[in-house]
Amino acid sequence: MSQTLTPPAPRAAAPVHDDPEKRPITQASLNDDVLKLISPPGKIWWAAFIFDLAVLAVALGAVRNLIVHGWGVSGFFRPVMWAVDITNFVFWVGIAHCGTLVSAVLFLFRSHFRRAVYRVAEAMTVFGVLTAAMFPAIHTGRPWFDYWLFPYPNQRGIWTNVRSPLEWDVFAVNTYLTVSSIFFLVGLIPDVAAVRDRAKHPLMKFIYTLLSFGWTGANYQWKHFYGAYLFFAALATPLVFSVHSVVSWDFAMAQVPGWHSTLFAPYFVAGAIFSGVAMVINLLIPIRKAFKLEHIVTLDHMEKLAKLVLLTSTMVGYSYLTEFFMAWFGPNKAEADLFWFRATGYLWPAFWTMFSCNVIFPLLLWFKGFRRNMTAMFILCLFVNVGMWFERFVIIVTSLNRAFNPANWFHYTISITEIALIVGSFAWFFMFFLVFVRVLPAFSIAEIKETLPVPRRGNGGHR
Amino acid sequence: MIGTIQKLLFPPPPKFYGVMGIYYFVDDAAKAVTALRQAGHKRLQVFSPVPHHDIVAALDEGPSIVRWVTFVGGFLGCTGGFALCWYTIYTWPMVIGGKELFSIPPFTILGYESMILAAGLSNLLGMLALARLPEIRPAAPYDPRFQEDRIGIWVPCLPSESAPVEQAMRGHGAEEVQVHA
Amino acid sequence: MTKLLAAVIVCITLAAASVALSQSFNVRLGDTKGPVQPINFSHKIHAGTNQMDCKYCHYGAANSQWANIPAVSTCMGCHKFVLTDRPEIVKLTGYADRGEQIPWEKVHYLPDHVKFNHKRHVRAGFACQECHGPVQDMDRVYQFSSLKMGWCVGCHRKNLTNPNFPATMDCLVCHH
Amino acid sequence: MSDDQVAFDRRDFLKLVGIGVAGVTAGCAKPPAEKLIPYLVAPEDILPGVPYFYASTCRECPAGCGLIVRTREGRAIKLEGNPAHPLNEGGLCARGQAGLQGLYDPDRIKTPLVKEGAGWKAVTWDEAVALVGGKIAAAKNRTTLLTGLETGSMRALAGELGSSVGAKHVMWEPFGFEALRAANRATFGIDAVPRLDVGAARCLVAFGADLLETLLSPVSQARGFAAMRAQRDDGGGHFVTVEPRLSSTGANADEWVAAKSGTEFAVALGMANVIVNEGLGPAAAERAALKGALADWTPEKVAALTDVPAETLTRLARLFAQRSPSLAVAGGIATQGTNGTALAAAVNVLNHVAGNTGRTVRFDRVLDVSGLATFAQFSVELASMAAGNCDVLLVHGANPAYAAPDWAPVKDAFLKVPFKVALSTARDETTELCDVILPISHPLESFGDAWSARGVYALQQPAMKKLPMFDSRSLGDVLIAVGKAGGGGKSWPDSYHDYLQGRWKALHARFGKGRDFETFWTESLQAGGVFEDVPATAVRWTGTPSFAASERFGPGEYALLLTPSNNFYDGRGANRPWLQELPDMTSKTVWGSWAEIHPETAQKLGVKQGEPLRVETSAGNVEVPAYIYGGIRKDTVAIALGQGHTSYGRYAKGRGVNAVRLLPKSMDEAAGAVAYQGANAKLSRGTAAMELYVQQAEKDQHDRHIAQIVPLAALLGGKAAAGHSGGGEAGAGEEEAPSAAHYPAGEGVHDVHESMTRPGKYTEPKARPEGWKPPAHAITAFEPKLKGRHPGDDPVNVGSYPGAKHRWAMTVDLNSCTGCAACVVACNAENNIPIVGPDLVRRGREMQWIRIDRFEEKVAPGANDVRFVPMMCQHCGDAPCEMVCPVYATYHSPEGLNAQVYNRCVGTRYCSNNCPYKVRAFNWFDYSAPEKTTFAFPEPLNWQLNPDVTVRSKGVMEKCTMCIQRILEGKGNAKDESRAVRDGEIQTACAQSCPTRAITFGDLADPESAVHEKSFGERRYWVFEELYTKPGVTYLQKVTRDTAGGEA
Repeated sequence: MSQTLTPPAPRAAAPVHDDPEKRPITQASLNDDVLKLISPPGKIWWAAFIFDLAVLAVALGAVRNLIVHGWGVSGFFRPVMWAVDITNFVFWVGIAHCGTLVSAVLFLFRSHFRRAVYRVAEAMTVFGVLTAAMFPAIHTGRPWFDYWLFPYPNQRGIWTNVRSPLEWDVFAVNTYLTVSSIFFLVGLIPDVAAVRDRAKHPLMKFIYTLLSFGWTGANYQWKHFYGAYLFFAALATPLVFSVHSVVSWDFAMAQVPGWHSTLFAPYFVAGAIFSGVAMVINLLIPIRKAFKLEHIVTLDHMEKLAKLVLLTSTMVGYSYLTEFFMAWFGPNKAEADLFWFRATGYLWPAFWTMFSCNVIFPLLLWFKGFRRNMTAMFILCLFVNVGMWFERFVIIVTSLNRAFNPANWFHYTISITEIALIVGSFAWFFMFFLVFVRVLPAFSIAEIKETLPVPRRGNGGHR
Repeated sequence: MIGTIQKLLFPPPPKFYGVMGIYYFVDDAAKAVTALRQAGHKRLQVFSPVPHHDIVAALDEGPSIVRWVTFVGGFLGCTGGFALCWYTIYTWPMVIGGKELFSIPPFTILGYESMILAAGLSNLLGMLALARLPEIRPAAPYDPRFQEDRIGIWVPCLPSESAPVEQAMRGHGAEEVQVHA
Repeated sequence: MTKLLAAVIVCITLAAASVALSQSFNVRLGDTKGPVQPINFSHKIHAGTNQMDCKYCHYGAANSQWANIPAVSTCMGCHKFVLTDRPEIVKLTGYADRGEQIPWEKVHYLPDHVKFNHKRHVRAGFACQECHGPVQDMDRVYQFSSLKMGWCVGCHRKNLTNPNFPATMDCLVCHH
Repeated sequence: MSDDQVAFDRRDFLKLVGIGVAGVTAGCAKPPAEKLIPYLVAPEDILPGVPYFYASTCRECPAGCGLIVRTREGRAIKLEGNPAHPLNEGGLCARGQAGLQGLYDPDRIKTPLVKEGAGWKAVTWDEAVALVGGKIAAAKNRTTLLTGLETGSMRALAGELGSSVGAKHVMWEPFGFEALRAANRATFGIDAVPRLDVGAARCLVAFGADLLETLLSPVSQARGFAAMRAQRDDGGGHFVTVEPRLSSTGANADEWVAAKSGTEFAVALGMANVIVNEGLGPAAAERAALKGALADWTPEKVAALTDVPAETLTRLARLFAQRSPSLAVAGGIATQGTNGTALAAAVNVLNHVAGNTGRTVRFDRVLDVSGLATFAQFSVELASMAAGNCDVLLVHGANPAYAAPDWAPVKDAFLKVPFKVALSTARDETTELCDVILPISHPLESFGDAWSARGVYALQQPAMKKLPMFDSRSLGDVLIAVGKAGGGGKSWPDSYHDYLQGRWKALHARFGKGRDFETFWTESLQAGGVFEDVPATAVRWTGTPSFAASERFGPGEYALLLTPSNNFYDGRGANRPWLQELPDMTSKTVWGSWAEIHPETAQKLGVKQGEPLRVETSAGNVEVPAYIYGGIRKDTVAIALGQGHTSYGRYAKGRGVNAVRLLPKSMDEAAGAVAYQGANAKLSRGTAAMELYVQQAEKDQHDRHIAQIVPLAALLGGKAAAGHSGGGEAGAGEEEAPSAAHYPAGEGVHDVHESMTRPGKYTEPKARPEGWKPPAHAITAFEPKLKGRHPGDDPVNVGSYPGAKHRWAMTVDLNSCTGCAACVVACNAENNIPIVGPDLVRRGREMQWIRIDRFEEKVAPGANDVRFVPMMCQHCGDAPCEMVCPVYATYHSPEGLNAQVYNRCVGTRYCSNNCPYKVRAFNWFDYSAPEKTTFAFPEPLNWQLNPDVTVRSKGVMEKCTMCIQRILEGKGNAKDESRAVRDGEIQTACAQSCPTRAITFGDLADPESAVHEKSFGERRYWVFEELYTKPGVTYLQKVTRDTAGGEA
């Protein structure tokens, strides 16, 4: 038989192309491209990281005040007993949702563009939940008793109230944190093996060996890996929807006007995907630019994400309008008053920021040119995230502020502590993310490889 | 310290007896696998950066059974969730908001979340167990190229039998053949 | 090396287990000797040998939510005449003469934020020993029961349907 | 051994253990080994952990109501009204209950002090007494004893002191009823203030009279007011208020006649004129004479003068005459003005021509104010002091340096008198001016008596031993000691207690009824005194004074109105944190002063709510935050008195302004009283940055149907259930269909499901056979109900447990509630509510478990509709707060209570978010940790804490418990006597203190209970019934009278 074709030498230099978007990828060059992220970081990274830690330190100071002096240091009062704390919680849970959605749902739908972006999205999910989970923990009056929220056997013989929406949250969020972390780490196994093989320092090699579970890529490993991966996806998909529905029921189960609505579950899920995808875009654009990965995360991928943003934006907008319609159409005076107050009360800036950022600006995405313009997309998605934070703020604060009894309607003023909490939550999130980008493969080598042409001798070396 | 623990957890690989063939072209590897299996080497192993369909076909194995582990875990989780809800109320029934003591909807939510949690965990454990992860004592000599673009076929055999295997591998376009004897 | 690792793991496990045990079950952490009192008063002699009724000195137990510590005058009621020459009694007389109050050491520690009503339990016919243990055999009194919530609730559960004095499991009764 | 000796031993037992137990219990760490301190001598019949009660007398204002002092472990922990006392009959006002904080005032004087240069030197009592006595001896009849109103033995003792050492006794009160007395002298020839039989009146017209706040005896008048409002026959109990500013008394009126400030008397005269001319009312002998005197006060003339339409006058006059017996009351600030006497006299005329004299205006149990110096007489004294005719001045119970206007020569007098002694409990402004301060025991620590009204011989006994940290002596003992040291050769008794008993020997002779004195004395102590029924002094008309309107004076176009405060009276209550944090019932502000102006005025001045307003008179100016209030005339500005102390302890010092400083020199000459009313003021926008601490900012109820009314016509017409949805059309008299039942489906409200249309429909017990007893374990066995449960399944206890025995419930009668807020202070005292200070209150973080929501449907001249709603935890049958708590910290108790378990609470605050009534309070800071700056109970205020109630720590939610500790106590007592709990045996603190009995507490499961009857009464409703929370608190609609005359 003919031996004409000879395979390329191992570690052959990656092919070059003057258009970064069109740079061809070979199996070997893919490893180089992805793994070059995992290298001693430069000045910019360190600057960003130090700054991030500084901000985080300030926020931790604020948290310390909250615990030592009590929540009085915040701007809360009766009736606004929740404000920034739960706003942050819902916001970050929402952010967290996109990751699993992209990786799990799109995996089930076998949509290929996910392969380029899902690792970043999943990292965002895990870190997002980690951030979100902090707020229910510190928002209580006596955080040192938070463990009472878990049903553990105790000598008192008392348990948690399984009929309370807050208890549902405990279960839902912890399940979500666990499952999404597993999903993330399992997906990493083959890629970490690749990292391991290139690691020089024995400590690094050791750590990566641990993370890769000694993965060799043997056939039986691949078989069960994909067997299990399918089920992770199958489990995570309904979980995504259930978790944010449960979060929305924290509000929908209460009878506060503006919360008490059957619309909330789908409304919140749509909002979560909306903000999550926007955040993914915000994370991907700098990375692909900084590390010259335009050929791996292509404009087409980004455009598909943009379309997802557009879709969910319209769903969220529809929910806003429905809420107002029901308030106007329904018989509930308190609710009607509330929604009038939302749009025209002293908190009107929050409401209109939310509305314009989430409903009006995204309309630009109808234009293809806009969708493929990374700068514009980046700015728009920033706006979307701001808007989505304010959506939760508006839902929580305005509703509580104009509850049933007018006798104690006061004005809410945000406190320094709460601002520190907001900023700190971002610092906390990006602390994880900055580290992640430099120590773990931010793109799935194995899965992208599956999309590459398979070398066959039979057809002249290519498919 | 690190070194000690490393030794503790990952002892040095044992001495292997067998033949390792390295391939670049997938169809070559697939053909080799078929040939070797026909030659009676059922215990061969294939290493690759990504699973290739034709190799999987050549190996001719059934689907993974991890799904059953997952199912059992999920089932237990669901029952456990409902049982927990029922017990907490049974052991100290407190009326809240005039609601039903044993009210199904909240039970469903907790049972559901518990099911997902348990299923996820058992899925993970099942996978690790079946895939023999973490692989502390490697079952074959390993080559970093398997993580890049090369495919490895390992046939464990006595040094006396290695010659025909090596010959078969080269015959199917192996890029390189290592004999461990 | 391996040994060290193993040792560490074992220690951690034991610590966790002990915490879990004290939290999950109704075990009493604390000594069974009881504190040393300023006057070496022996319940064994009074309540045991002499068969005195507890409520003779602690008369508050049956009539108030708190059981009272007997006043010096109560002791002097007898010991003005009885065994006045014993060293401990001399101490007692000293307190009485100086008009001082005896700084007894606290023996029983109830958890915070819980109200316990002696009167209700005594009038329901519970013997002091059921909670305070065999005081009549104690030379120096110590806390017999854990007095933890699980311990209270266990007894209340048993007496839920007590025909004469039904106990309650309403949290408000002790926590208000 | 005499009874009081026993009493004393009882009172000092177990103080230390008491504190040890009652001490703030925060945190959960196991404490280090503690010492237990038993009593040295055990009182045979007294036990720790058991409350004991002592009858005494309240000394917070001249009324002198009867007290029951609740003590635990020898500490007074609560003041309640004495049901046996004829004046207050069990009720007690907010000021009276806060007297406790005068006792536990952390800034009380600790030891006798002598001034040294700028500072003070602590001395022993012996030194101090010797010093004072020597000075008095040297002074030789040039000594003056200045006190507030003293009656009974104390007045007598002062007299004897005067006779022995030549000390002149002067009694002065800032509000000395001068005008009333002068008018009564003129018209009836009697120097007294009448007793107002409000309850008997079928039409009440108040001329500026704050008869529910500070006038005469507010508690008894409030009781009468409730009785009057309960009248049903053809619209009796009509209440009209005539005043330039709608006071919180006037807020309860059906109609507000906004007469110009100072012209109220003309309104009275105009009405009298109409009555006389139209020949209404009984034909009194002196009608002819009166006719002449009233001739030129025709409605038209009056209308021109008073800015009240003539037809209104005529209508009111006819109404007043028809509704006989009616009652016109003069008082409050209106009688403290340049026309004060004129008003009082005019009201006498009005009452007389309407035939009320002797019927509703009675001179039987009148307050004893005789011998009270008018301000004129007081000024004379001051002048003579300033002239150097006084060497020694003893001051007690009077604070002229604060309460007297600047132009009264107080400062000069004090500067001139070489030696001034303050006999005082707290350091107030006057005390600061003195040379020696003698710490006087609080009335709750000392013996005494108060013969405050005719036929009332009330005893005041110490409820506890003197607080150890204050080296104080009772006033009587000090005066006796001083008298001894001052020479004079009189033989004094050893102690004031002996003196008192000596005086009571005389009463023994009269009321002994054969008992020996000890028995008589003991029984009097137990009953709180001796009370006899006294016949009314017959009064005859002695002559009509001539009336002339005196013009307002001074620069400025606004009438200045200084009103006595409902919380602080003349300012003596300002050092009580409970009163400082008690929202004023008109402005709902706390911890400071404010100036009320009309919205249009505010617009003209460009001042917004809370912005500084500069009030300027010829005497001076102050800057206060403006409060925009529709209930005040456009040409009037009102400031409440009582704030702006420059001394008087940490809670009073530097809060708000003392508006007395604004008074230009002017008096009501006829009465010799300060004219608090009559001066003009200039208003302008202020410059100083200041804060208005509002506890309730929104006074419109936005059609939420929280405070509901029902027109009397509807009640009489049998359409009882047709409630009023409020919201503007209030008082207009239209009714919803009865089918809408007691939740009127107003616009924008859920249509109410039939099942909701009767409160307590599901709480109605089934008819039970004779002698039915619930199964013994019913309450306690938490049997899970396995079958689906509809609320209707459970006969007794909505949303609760099978076969529960009780359903504790409450009704609040909005028709009786006058918004006096006595319940709030009672709750503070009973439940250890922390005081959080102005800034937190302004931010909606007050901790009070009960609050009085004030809703203003209509505050404008004419038909008036202001509604007070006491709002506390509603203990819902289906409580929204319960279902959201993740840890069962709040749940439904087997007895229908909505429980809150503090130590289980993690503080998610979800329950408060889901509470429609917003009655849950969160511990934002650590109010219970002594080491924290936010500590709310500085020593010895923590001595007042109720040992039966946990003091909550940081981060937990708390709320009304319906006084669970009292419920348990009551059930315990019932068990001890092996009987069922009697109705009315258990009283919550708020219900007990309510002067008008507007709050009823009881067991809804008992078909005979009062609360059961009221809960199913015709005026019942639930707040936010459409939310289907099925509350345990049922409100009774306020009954409104048709203001077009009330003829039903």
